[in-house]
Amino acid sequence: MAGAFDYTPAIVLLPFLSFLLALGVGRSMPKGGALAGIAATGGSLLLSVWAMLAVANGGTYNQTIYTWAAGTGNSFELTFGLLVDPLAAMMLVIVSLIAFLVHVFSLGYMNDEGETGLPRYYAGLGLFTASMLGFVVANNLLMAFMFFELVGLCSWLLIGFWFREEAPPSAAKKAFLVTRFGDYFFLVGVVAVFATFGTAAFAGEGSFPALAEAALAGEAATEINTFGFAPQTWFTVVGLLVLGGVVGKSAQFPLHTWLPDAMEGPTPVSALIHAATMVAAGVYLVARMYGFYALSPTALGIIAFVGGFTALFAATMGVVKREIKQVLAYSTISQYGYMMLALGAGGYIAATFHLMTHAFFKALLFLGAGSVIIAMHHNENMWDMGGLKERMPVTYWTFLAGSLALAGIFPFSGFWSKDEVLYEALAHGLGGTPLLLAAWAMGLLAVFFTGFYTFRMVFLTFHGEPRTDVARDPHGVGWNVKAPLTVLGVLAVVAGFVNMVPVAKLTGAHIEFLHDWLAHGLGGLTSEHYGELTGQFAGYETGYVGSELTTVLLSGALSLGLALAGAGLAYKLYNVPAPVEHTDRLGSVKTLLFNNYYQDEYQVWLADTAARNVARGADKFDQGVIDGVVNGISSVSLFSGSRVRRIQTGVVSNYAALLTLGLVALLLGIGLMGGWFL
Amino acid sequence: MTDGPDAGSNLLPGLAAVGLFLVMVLAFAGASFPAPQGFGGDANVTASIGYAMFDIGNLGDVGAEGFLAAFLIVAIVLDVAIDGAVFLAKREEGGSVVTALTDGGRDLLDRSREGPNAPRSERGRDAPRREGGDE
Amino acid sequence: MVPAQWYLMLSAAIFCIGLFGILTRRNALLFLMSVELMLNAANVNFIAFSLQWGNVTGQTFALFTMALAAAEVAIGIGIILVLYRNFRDTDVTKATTMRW
Amino acid sequence: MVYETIAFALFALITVGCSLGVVLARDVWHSALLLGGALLSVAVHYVMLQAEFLAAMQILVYVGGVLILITFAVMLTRTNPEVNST
Repeated sequence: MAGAFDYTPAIVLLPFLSFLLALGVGRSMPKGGALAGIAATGGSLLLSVWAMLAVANGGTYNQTIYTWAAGTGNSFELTFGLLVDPLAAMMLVIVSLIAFLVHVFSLGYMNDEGETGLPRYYAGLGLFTASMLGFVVANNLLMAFMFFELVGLCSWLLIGFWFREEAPPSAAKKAFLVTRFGDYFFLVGVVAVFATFGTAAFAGEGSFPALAEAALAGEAATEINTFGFAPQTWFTVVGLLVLGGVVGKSAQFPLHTWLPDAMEGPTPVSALIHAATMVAAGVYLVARMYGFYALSPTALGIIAFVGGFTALFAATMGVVKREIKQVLAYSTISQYGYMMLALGAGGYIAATFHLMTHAFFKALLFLGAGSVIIAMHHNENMWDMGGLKERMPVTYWTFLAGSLALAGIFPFSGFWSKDEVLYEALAHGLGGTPLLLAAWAMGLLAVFFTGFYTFRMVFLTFHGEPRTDVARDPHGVGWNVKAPLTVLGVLAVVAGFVNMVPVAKLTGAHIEFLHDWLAHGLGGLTSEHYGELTGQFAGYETGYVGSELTTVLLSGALSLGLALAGAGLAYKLYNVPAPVEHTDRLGSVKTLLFNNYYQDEYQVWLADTAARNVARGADKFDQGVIDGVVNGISSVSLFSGSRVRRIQTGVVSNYAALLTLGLVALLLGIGLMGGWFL
Repeated sequence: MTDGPDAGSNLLPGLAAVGLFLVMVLAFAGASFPAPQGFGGDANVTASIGYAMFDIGNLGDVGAEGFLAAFLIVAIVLDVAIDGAVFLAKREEGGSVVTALTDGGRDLLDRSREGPNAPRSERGRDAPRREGGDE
Repeated sequence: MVPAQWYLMLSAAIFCIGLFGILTRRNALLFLMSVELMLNAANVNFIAFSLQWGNVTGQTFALFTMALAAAEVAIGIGIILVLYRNFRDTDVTKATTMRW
Repeated sequence: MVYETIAFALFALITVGCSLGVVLARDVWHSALLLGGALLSVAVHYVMLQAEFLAAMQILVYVGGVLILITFAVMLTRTNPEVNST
């Protein structure tokens, strides 16, 4: 089975090939390059599954493919390489599966709707998929950074797909700039990692998490340069710098503002961004270098707290939104908050688990929303919908499955993963890290809101009476929409069964497959090792309410109860033939929520005042000092030039005279130095 | 043609040459050389070149083979020079190379007889006509 | 034999006279002749030192120089004729179109 | 020895004198003639320096070729002294 890894580069290169094809000859291809994209992502999917099977058989792969800049002597090398371990293999399958389904769905969403610019669209999708897959298999931080940036570029291209309208280009710019703001920190972090460790490899003996661990354990501390800080402090700083990129890409507070705006892009793109590629990249990066973060309790605490806060914060904003995709956008932010919470709370497996289930059900929800939007002739306002249940059953049932998963209702996939996230936070919080308890509380509260807004969305969209003519007679959707929905619907239901911790604890049966999956692989990259690290360096211990079993059950019951309560409230308020807006009851809070806590305004204000003053200072400096120097130099050279050019008479004799004088001076000089005239 | 080293400003640059001469003389006066080695008695360089040219053994008094390379290169350089001279002598205005070489500068003399005050452009215009008419 | 310095001085004198011609005269033909003088000065040096060190390389080089001088004159005359054709004069100060 | 010195001094005088004449003569034609003199006297120096071959070349190439070319050029570019004199 070792052959599987020889084809790993093809996983990345196939979508890239489809990108080139769509870009080059997309115009003359049937369906504007869609078929090439489907074939490429399908091929990637097959190869990924193959690689996953190989990993399941105990194989791993960590190889440098190409060194594109090698220093001399002791300096470091910049390389491209592949790292396929259980985490990467799982992510490969998720990404290529979602990308494949999104390509198929795009046939229905873009091609059937008679869009123009399809080659550009499919080229963007192909490059997006390729860069995300490249990011997943990257074996060093610099390569990861490069693909990270490519992902950002592709999101910019795709969000701004309808660039002739007003909103999409602006949303694309916002997404690009906000994530770029985070990426600056990431870039500085990459440089810091290189400067500190001399390598950016993720795995292996000489990888930077291993070196950092060794340094903290008191071994080999001379090899690394911590710039005079205590190693722990410095590692925290570096980790937080890299975390800047994560916060930007994974839309965590305070850099989440780009994501709701990114809904301006085509819906399949939203699905891709939210489920598998861009936003997942941030969380995946933390999981990838978890061995590094696990060394720093401060960084873990910040991650956990930011995650919990984001989960709650975004969930409250999702409660009042009118557009179906807006609700989904805030739910994405909220769910990624959960993943960050899990990572920060030492729940590496929980985060990975939630990443996986979320990829499935969020892709499902977005594609379902896309299907609804097709049916509604591209009207996204939920208040114009209603009663779509009978008219589009496939969409309804799959969307319902996704919603149940999102809300975390037993036994859908979201329940298992979210429950594990909260359990990890609770257990580690009880074990002596009270900060995690606060994060846990926020996450728990967010469960209620999640249940509420999810079912508000479902009821408003599908239940009740149709509220507009379009909703009464929706546009039909084809197989290319229904097929991906079905696949994802099934996955959203069953994906949680790979890791049913409460059931396992209850029955003693050994069914925690994901635990086993992540527990093997390359040395130093296993979940057990991470568990040791968090215990050793961050002081994470597990505490229980009563016994372990009661804690598990309590946590599960709490989150399920809250989710059900939220869903029930939504049922009561909105599952009526003619629902009305209840937001007015919220009073001034409603305005606050509608305006997203004035995050945009506050950031614009910040950018305005701070950036404007900095810019003014820079302008002054530029005009005064730089231009002054430049003008001064130019006037000096102009003046001297106008003088010196008089030498340039064009008369040969004058040139000869100058030559002669020069020779005399030279001879005199050399002669005096050499003592010829003694 | 009769501008000698006449007045003021024109003579001034000459002082640079005089200065160079003075510097050189100063330098040479301080220099000292051993007695010349010479080529040994009545060695005949010319004869050596002759022998070298026909590759006749060791009859020469001095090694003169270097001259042979010089001859070859000199031949090439002179050839290039004659080509260049012909190229430069060629008239732009349609006349062939042969006329430039065979009219013995008559054309130039004709022009000089017209005097330098006549406008150049006019001359340039009627030069080919005259050439075609006379010959 | 005559000491080498004397030849050096002779050659310096010829060279500087040639240079003087170039610097003070305005006739292009005089330039050519002055250049010939300077080349001869160099040749004198070559040959004087050829004898000084008993080595014919200097003479070989002098031969080169002569050939170069001949070639240079051939080209130079061509240039002067073109100059004369274009400017009606062989005064180098008049041909100032290369200025600025 | 003394003859050699005398000969050197004599011909050096001739060389320098002719050279000065070349650059100082008002008429280019005179300059050309004096250049011939200078070149010939340099040839004599060559003979004294045991470079008979080069002396012959000097006379052949310079006096026979170069000088003739220059004379040609002088004649070709000769303009009316009355018109041109400044």
